[in-house]
Order: sequence, then structure tokens, then C-alpha cells
Amino acid sequence: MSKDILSARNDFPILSSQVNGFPLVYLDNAATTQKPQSVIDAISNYYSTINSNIHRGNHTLAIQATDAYENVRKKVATYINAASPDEIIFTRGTTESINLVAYSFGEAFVKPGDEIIVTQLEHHSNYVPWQLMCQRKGASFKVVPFDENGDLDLEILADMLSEKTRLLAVNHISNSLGTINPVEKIVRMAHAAGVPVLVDAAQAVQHTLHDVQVIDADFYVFSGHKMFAPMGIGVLYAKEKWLEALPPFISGGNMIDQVTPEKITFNVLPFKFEAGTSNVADVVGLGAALDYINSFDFQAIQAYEEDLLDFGEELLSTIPGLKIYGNPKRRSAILPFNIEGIQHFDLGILLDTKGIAVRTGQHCTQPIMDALRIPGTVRASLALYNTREDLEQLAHGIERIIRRIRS
Amino acid sequence: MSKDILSARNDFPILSSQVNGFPLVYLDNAATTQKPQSVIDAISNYYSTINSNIHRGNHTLAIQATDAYENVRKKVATYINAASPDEIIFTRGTTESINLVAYSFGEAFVKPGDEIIVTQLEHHSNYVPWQLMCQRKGASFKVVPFDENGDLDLEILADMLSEKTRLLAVNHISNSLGTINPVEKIVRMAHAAGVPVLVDAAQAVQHTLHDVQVIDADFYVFSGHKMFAPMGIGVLYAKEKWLEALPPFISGGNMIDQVTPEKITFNVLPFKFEAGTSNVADVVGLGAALDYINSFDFQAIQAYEEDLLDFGEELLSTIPGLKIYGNPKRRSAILPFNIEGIQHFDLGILLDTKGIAVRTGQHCTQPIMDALRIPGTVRASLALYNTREDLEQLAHGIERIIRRIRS
Amino acid sequence: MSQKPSVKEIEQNLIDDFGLMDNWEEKYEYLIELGQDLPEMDAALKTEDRLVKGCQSSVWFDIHCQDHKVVFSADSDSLIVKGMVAILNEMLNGQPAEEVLKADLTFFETLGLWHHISSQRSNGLTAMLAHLKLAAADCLK
Amino acid sequence: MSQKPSVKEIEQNLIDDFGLMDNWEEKYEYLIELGQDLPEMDAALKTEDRLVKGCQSSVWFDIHCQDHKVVFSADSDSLIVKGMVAILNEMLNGQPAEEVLKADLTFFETLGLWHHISSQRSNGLTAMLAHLKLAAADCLK
Ligand SMILES: Cc1ncc(COP(=O)(O)O)c(C=O)c1O
Ligand SMILES: Cc1ncc(COP(=O)(O)O)c(C=O)c1O
Repeated sequence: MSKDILSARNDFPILSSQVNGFPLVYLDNAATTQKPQSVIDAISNYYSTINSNIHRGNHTLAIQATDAYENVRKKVATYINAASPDEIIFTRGTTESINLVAYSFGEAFVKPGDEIIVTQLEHHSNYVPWQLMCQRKGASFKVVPFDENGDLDLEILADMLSEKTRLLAVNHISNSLGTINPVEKIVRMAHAAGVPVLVDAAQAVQHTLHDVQVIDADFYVFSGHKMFAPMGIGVLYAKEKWLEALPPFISGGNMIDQVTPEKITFNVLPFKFEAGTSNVADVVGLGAALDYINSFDFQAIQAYEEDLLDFGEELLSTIPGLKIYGNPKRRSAILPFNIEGIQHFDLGILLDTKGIAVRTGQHCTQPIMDALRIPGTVRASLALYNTREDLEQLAHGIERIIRRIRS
Repeated sequence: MSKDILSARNDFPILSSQVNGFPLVYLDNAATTQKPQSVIDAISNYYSTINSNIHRGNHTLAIQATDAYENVRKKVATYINAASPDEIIFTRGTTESINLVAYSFGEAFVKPGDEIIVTQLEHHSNYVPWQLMCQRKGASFKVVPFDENGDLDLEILADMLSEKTRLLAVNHISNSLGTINPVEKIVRMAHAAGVPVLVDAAQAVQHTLHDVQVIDADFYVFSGHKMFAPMGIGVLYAKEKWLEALPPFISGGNMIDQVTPEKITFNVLPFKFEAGTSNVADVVGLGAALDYINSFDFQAIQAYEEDLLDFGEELLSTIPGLKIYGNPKRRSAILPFNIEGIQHFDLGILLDTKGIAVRTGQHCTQPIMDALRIPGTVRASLALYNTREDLEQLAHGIERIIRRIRS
Repeated sequence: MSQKPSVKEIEQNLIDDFGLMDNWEEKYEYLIELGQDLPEMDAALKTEDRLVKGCQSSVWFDIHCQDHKVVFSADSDSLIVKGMVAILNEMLNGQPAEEVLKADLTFFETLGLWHHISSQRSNGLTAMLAHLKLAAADCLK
Repeated sequence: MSQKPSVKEIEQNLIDDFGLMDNWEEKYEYLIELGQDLPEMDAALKTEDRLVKGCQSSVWFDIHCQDHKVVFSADSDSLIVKGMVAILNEMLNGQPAEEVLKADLTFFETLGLWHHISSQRSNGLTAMLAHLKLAAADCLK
């Protein structure tokens, strides 16, 4: 039996805390999610019972820690339906995963005159690494714009894709507008042009379809901390052929087969890409987070969150002077808005005085703000433990602030 | 009042556990140390009370988490006596810190024909990144050998240093032989030749002098997990002038000032080098680990560990057929050995049947094993919670195994 | 006496005023009121070169030196930052350059109000004060 | 009958034998004894090309095909790995190629003994068995 989503709240100790004298209303989930007790306990238990450095040890702790770590690799592979656990590389997070690909792919496959395509909807972490790689390699950096609804302009993408294109990097869900991009279609378009695709799933893997074989992504990246797992851990999935073809990024212990002053040979997959001591504790925490998500029916999570988003969108729309940004075909878990005459920054601080946590600013998406010609937004973002009451608190808080300031 | 070192054992929950039916004797500290309850609690408390993404938020959790994170930066700066907290960059660990420097320094300062010097005593993580950088940049890779005692040959180093040398990378303490290298002297030699030095302090920062201004290191790197802190967090210290001069390594969120398709400007120090969501929880854990170390008198720790090492060295020396590797002028916390006729691998497994955890193999130092012409060693490595009884257990275990196998 | 009260006196008054508020909300509302009472800045002065870097919101400062005193007008598009500007205005506008050079942020910490802004090491408040001190130093040359 | 017992029979005997041991130490000691009883491998056969990759210790395998049976001699510089080799020898040496192809590692897991080696996905045991299966497959061609 799957767990009831309305019970989720109780699993997160921080959600019952008080902030500035009010019960915490946490609506900053796109920045990072809170952690259920089971994840917190998994880390504590790990350190209290089996902590060890892994892969090279033959004492019991080392073996138990290695097993625990490798089991999570399998769990991740199952969660995103990778063809093999060897396609799962543990990184520090989405940003490092993207940098790994930008660097290694760039070294192996990008020459002067080539082109890399990203979109105007990207987080800086899926924008700047490609831009810098293009600078290094003498390649051109192309940006697919979004339209007035916040949807990507796929006709422009179609025109951009050419035999010069080496790679397309696109997010599945925009952290700033909440747009759910049609990644399956985008991948098909790119593949038809012979172009591999990196899908930034930082905002998607916990909210929507995350089957890498259905999406047919060549590279698929996400962060644990946005899906109830600890900070400090993330994933790079890549099709095995790419992992075989790419040179390593970070080098050092564990990724080496043989090394002499003259010559180096690398370890097999996935170890070739996991240099240095692995973050076993946080990987174990990631495993607990996947168990937690799997304790629910994923479709029920999706339905619940969609309902919550609709509710929130309607509720906010009734507030005079409040403008919600974007009107994409499909939106996920994110409500970006501003109030006439009140800076996003002020609104964030004033909501915080009532214990309501939202994020304000550019959300690491300056290209989006530039396109919208605004300095920033207030962003309320949802997770499965949020409720209609949270959104009502938000709406009341905003209304109260408007009343006070306009008075 | 400083804490009594002999009480340390009680602070580490794992140390009172049983392994294979025997009380754990943990002698694999050079691989990773165990964690005191205070560090484990710091992580749990963080996630239960203030977890948030940092630096860009203006709600209370974000502010508390930011403060907690930045306070640890100050604590680290104080611990290693950096001139400013801006010189402290949080990374995933020693390996990433070294890769960052190898990459960024290489991009900025290394041309074909230049030379990089490392030593034969290095861990792969302070060897391979330089070797690969030299391959990329067309530079030569030079290796300072060690002598029959396991001490670096400083005359050869003196000869190698030239106007072609761009950087010298050397560890303070060898993880494989335990040699304490005279880094102050080495840095003076290098600086006299105008060569900056990276000091790999992964095995030093918790055992010996760790004052970066006394050492005068240009770059100084270490891992939290080897100093009672969580996995997944490490430090790059660099003199501010270098951090200003180097281009960023990982790029993405938080390290950007402004970005348009045509142009990027970077954030101020230290943020320029900290792209992506920071691992706040493990940084907070690192802070708790520093507090833990600081609760002792550091000189007392050093004296205690030196005494323990002497005791262990003597004890093992009495075992017939046991050979300890290296006889350096100064040794720290590490006892590498082999038993005639018994493979290191076998000895490790057999000791484990008695709950004794040692590491066996090459210890990510193939160049050392090649120089010694052995496939590997058994390595017992100490931390402040180890006792004479631990070493007696080790000696008894070895003697028993020898008796059984030879019988 | 037409002389402005000393920085310390103004500080104490503000601490007393803010001490009357029960909670954060009221403190911020009071701060915003202070900002709303701030004399308008000439729109023509809101130029790129008068923008203070390092703030999450736009803040413009126009600073002059008169008889070794620091005189300025300022504005922000954030109501809260404008409130902070108003406090800086009340405390430091027209004060002798020496006084401005001595000003520090412990007062803001005492108010507590600033934890939203002051936790960032390179924050708007630091940046604004730095601007004023730069001008004060020039003033003494 | 001169026929070798089936792999399953040998497996069961070994499981019974190891079941008699109380603890890991005894199990490993017994394993080492098995290894010490293994027929010597001709030193001339211990060449680079007979080394099995993926082991923490050196393991040499010399494998032949005789009448569709897999016949081998092997050795290791590790006493424990040599014990494993001895078990492979007892179970699979001289068995029909089909049997060798069917052999799996669940038996080793049952013994429990192998947790030190089997937790590594690319470990010596897997590598040794893969070698034998490759030869067995050749044998059937
Ligand atoms: C001397 C030395 N350098 C570098 C490293 C690599 O550290 P990490 O694996 O934590 O990145 C280690 C430890 O494994 C070490 O002992
Ligand atoms: C869409 C998207 N991509 C990338 C990132 C970067 O993830 P991280 O900071 O965990 O590396 C984020 C989150 O900040 C994001 O929302």
C-alpha cells in the first residue's frame, strides 16, 4: 500500500518548527527541499554503524559501506530506469554533473566553428558551463528563446539544429517559470539532427516523468537536495556509449587503473568518473530519499501537486496587482509573481516576518529576467508536503502586506 | 580546560560497536576517520531546524543557514590561520581541491615547455591531475624521488626547480609511508626559485602543524572526512592573489555576477569558486569537527599520537617476519608493513575476522609501490581515539595468524 | 542650538523607537514608514554611476562635501532598503566627516532588524556605508 | 563410477563442510588449508598472459579443453584467493563445458565467506569464473 500524501508533512521534523513566532510555511522547495526523518536517520545510522572509505578496503566496515553505496547506485538506476547501474555517476549535484559533461564532452568532441545550443529558460548552471566551454573551444553558443507564455520556441530550435550542432542542453522544468518543456519531443528533434541532448532534471526528477529511456536523454542530471535527499550529492546519468567515449573530468584516487610517470590507464565505469573519496553518507541518504518517494504512488504525487498548483494559481490571481509570470502549456510546482509597487525583495522579507519562506530575486536565471525585463520575482515553489493551507497563508500574508503598505 | 585525550573514544558511537563478533579495532584512519556524536548531531540538527539553500535567500532559514555556513568558513580560516576567510573555498574534498587548482592554474599559467613538479610520495590525487594537466598543456611532468628511508631527495628537488617550473605539488604527510615532509623548507626552496607550492595536507591538518602562514603555502588542501568531519566536504585554501588571478573551475549558479549570451562576469571571492548549491549540512558538520578538535590541546594530541606511533612501531618490530616500510626522519600516525609469506590482502581479511580494520593494497600510491617493488602493504593508521590496546590487539592478531598459517 | 544631535544620540533614539515594536512585522512596517518620509531624491540624479553595487535592490547615492560635513540624498526601489537609507540619512546626513568615518554597523545589529541583510558579507548596508565613508575621507583631504 | 560428482553435489558437500565452522576465522583457515592442498601449478605457466585481471592479488589460470570438458590449473599469491581457486578446482575442473557455463556465484554467497571479495562488482571471483566460462564456450565451438 502506498502512503497517503497528506501524511507526508509529519515525516519532516523542520515543518513543525516555528519561524519568527509563526509556524513555518515552507514554499522554497525549488531551491532545496526539506528532509524526512528517515533520511536524517539514514545519515546518522551510517556514521554510527558502518562508516568507512569504500571500494579499496577489505575489512567489514569497508565492505558494508561499499555495499550500501553500490545499492543506492542500483536504486537510482531503477528510479530513472537506466539500462545499467554503470550509467549512474555520483557527483556533488546538478552543477557538477553539467560541468563534467561540458568539460569532458568539450575536450572530446568540440572544435572551433561547432555550435552548442542551450535555451533562454536555463538555470545559470546549465548555461554558463556551456558558454565557457564554447569560449575555450572556439565554438558558438546559441540560445533558443521562449515565447510570451514562457514556452520554448521549438521552430527556432528546429532552425538552429544543424550539422554544426554538437550538443543541446535543456531543462525539463524551468526553476524560474515552472515551464514543463516537452523534452521527449525536443530529444526526438535533436536526435533526428544527430545531436545528443543533456536534460537538466533538477526540477523534474521529483515532480514528473523521470524515465531516461522514454525521454531518451543522452545525459540526464539532477541534485539530491531538491528531492528530499541530503545536500552534497547528485547524479549524472549518461548512456554507456558516452561514458565510454568521454575522457574523465576529476582525476585522482579510485579512477585510476595503472599509473606511471609516463602513462595512465583509467578504471572501468562508473569509477572512471568518481575520483576521490566518495560521499558515502549522502549517497546512503539519497537512497533513503528514494525509498521515501517510492513509499508513495508517484502518479498520486503528481496529481496532488498539480491540484495544489492550480489551487495556488487561482488563489493568487484574485489578489489585485499581483502578476503571475508565464502561462506555459504545462507548469510544475512553481509560482513566480510580483506585486505592483512592492519589490520582490521587500515582499520576501515581509512574508518571512510571518514565517512564510519564499525565494526572491533572479533565481539564477538572469537570461529569463532580462527577457521579461524585470529585476526579479517572488517565487513560491511546492513539494509533496505542502498543503492548501500553506497557499492560503501565503495569499493572506500578501494581502495583509499590500493593505499595510498601501494604507 | 582541554579535554582528556583518553576520553575521546567515548565520543565516537561506532567505536563501541562489534564487528564479526569482536569489539571494533579501527586502524584505517588514513582512509577516513570516524565521527564523534557531536558531528553526527550537528548534521541532524541542521536538517531538523535550519536547512535551506543559502546566499540568495532572504527568509529566516536561508539566513540562518548562510550564517552557519559562513561561520564555519571563519572557523576554518582560524584553524589554518588564513589571512582572511575569503581565502577558504569549500570543495568536495582534497581531490576536487587539487583538480580545481590543476585546472585553473593550468589554464591561466601553463604553456608548452613549462614544467610541473610533484613527488614520488604523492597520493594519486596529487599526481594524476598534474600529469593530465601537463598532457593538456604540453608541459613536462617531473617527479622528485624518495630515498631508501622514505624521505624526499631534496637535492634532486633543488636541481629540478628552474625558471621553467610553474608549480610544485607536494604532500605534507604521505598517506602510504607516513613520512612528514619538511614542507616549510620545501616551500622556501621553491619560493626562492619563484615557484608557487600546493601542499596536500589531507594527512597533516589533523595530526601536525597546520598554519598556512608559517608553511607559507600558496595552495593548501584537505578533506573533512579525514579529520572527524562528514564525507563530501573539503577545503581549498589559496592566497588571495592566486584566487584573484585564477579563472573559475566549476561554473553555474552563485559564482556569477552578470551573465548575458555575450558576456559573463564572476562573483567576488570566495563565491567565484563555489558554483552550485553549497553542501551546507556537511560544512556545518565540519564546523562541529573543528570544535571537537579544538576541545583538546592540539600539542597534547600530537604528543599522544607520537607516543602511540612509537609504541606501535616497537611492538610490530618484535614480530618475526614483519617488515615496516620506510624509516623517515619524522613519521606520522601511519604504519605500513608486510609479513613474509602472507599477502597483505590475506592479512587484511584475516585481521578483519577478529574485528581489526586495517587497509591493504596500494593506498592510491602506485608510484610508491613501484619504487619499493612491492604489490602493496598492510597499513595501520591512527587517530586520536586509538589506544595502546588497539595496537596490542593488532599485534596479537598478526601473531595468531602467522602461527596458524605457518603451522 | 541648530547643531544636529550626535550620531550616538540619534542611534539611541532609534534603538528606543524600534524597541517599542513587538515583532518583526511591526519593525519592518515602521522602517518602511521612515522610508516613505524620506525627502524625494531628484530623479535626474538616479544615474548608473550613482548606483551602489552589491545590493539586491537598486540604491542610488548622491554625496557631497560641505564644510567638512557629508551631505547626501539617496533613494531605493525597495521600500525596506529605502527605510535603511532613511536611517542613514537621519544619522549621518550633515554630520562632520570624522563622525561618518567612525560610524559602524553594530547599531544595526543591535536593532536586530537587519539580520535579513546583514548576514550577507557583501551586503547593501555595508556597501552603502562604504560609499559614505569614501566620500567622508575625500571630504577630509 | 569414475565420473566426477556433479557440480551441485560438490557444492552441497562444501556448504556442509563450511557449515561446521563456527566463525569467520575458522572458515578462512579452512579455505586456506584447501588452497594449501591445491596441486602445484607449473611455475613456467605463471606468465603475464595467464594473469586474471580485476583481482587485488595475482591469479594465474591455464585452461584447456579436453573432450568437451574444461581442464585447468591455477595458482595465486594470496592464500585466500588460492583457497577460492581450490574450490573452483574441486567444483569445475574436469566438468563438462555445459556445466561450467551454468555455474554461478550464488553458492559463494551461500557460504557467506566471500563477502570480502564479492561485494566489489568487478572482483576477482567474477573475473575467474568469467575466464572459465570463456574457455568453456570455446570448448563447445
Ligand atoms: C595524502 C592524500 N592526498 C589526497 C587524498 C585524497 O583525498 P580525498 O579522497 O578525500 O579527496 C588522500 C586520501 O585519500 C590522501 O591521503
Ligand atoms: C533547473 C536547475 N538546474 C540546475 C540547478 C543547480 O543545481 P545545484 O545547485 O544543486 O547544483 C538548479 C537548482 O538550483 C535548477 O533548478
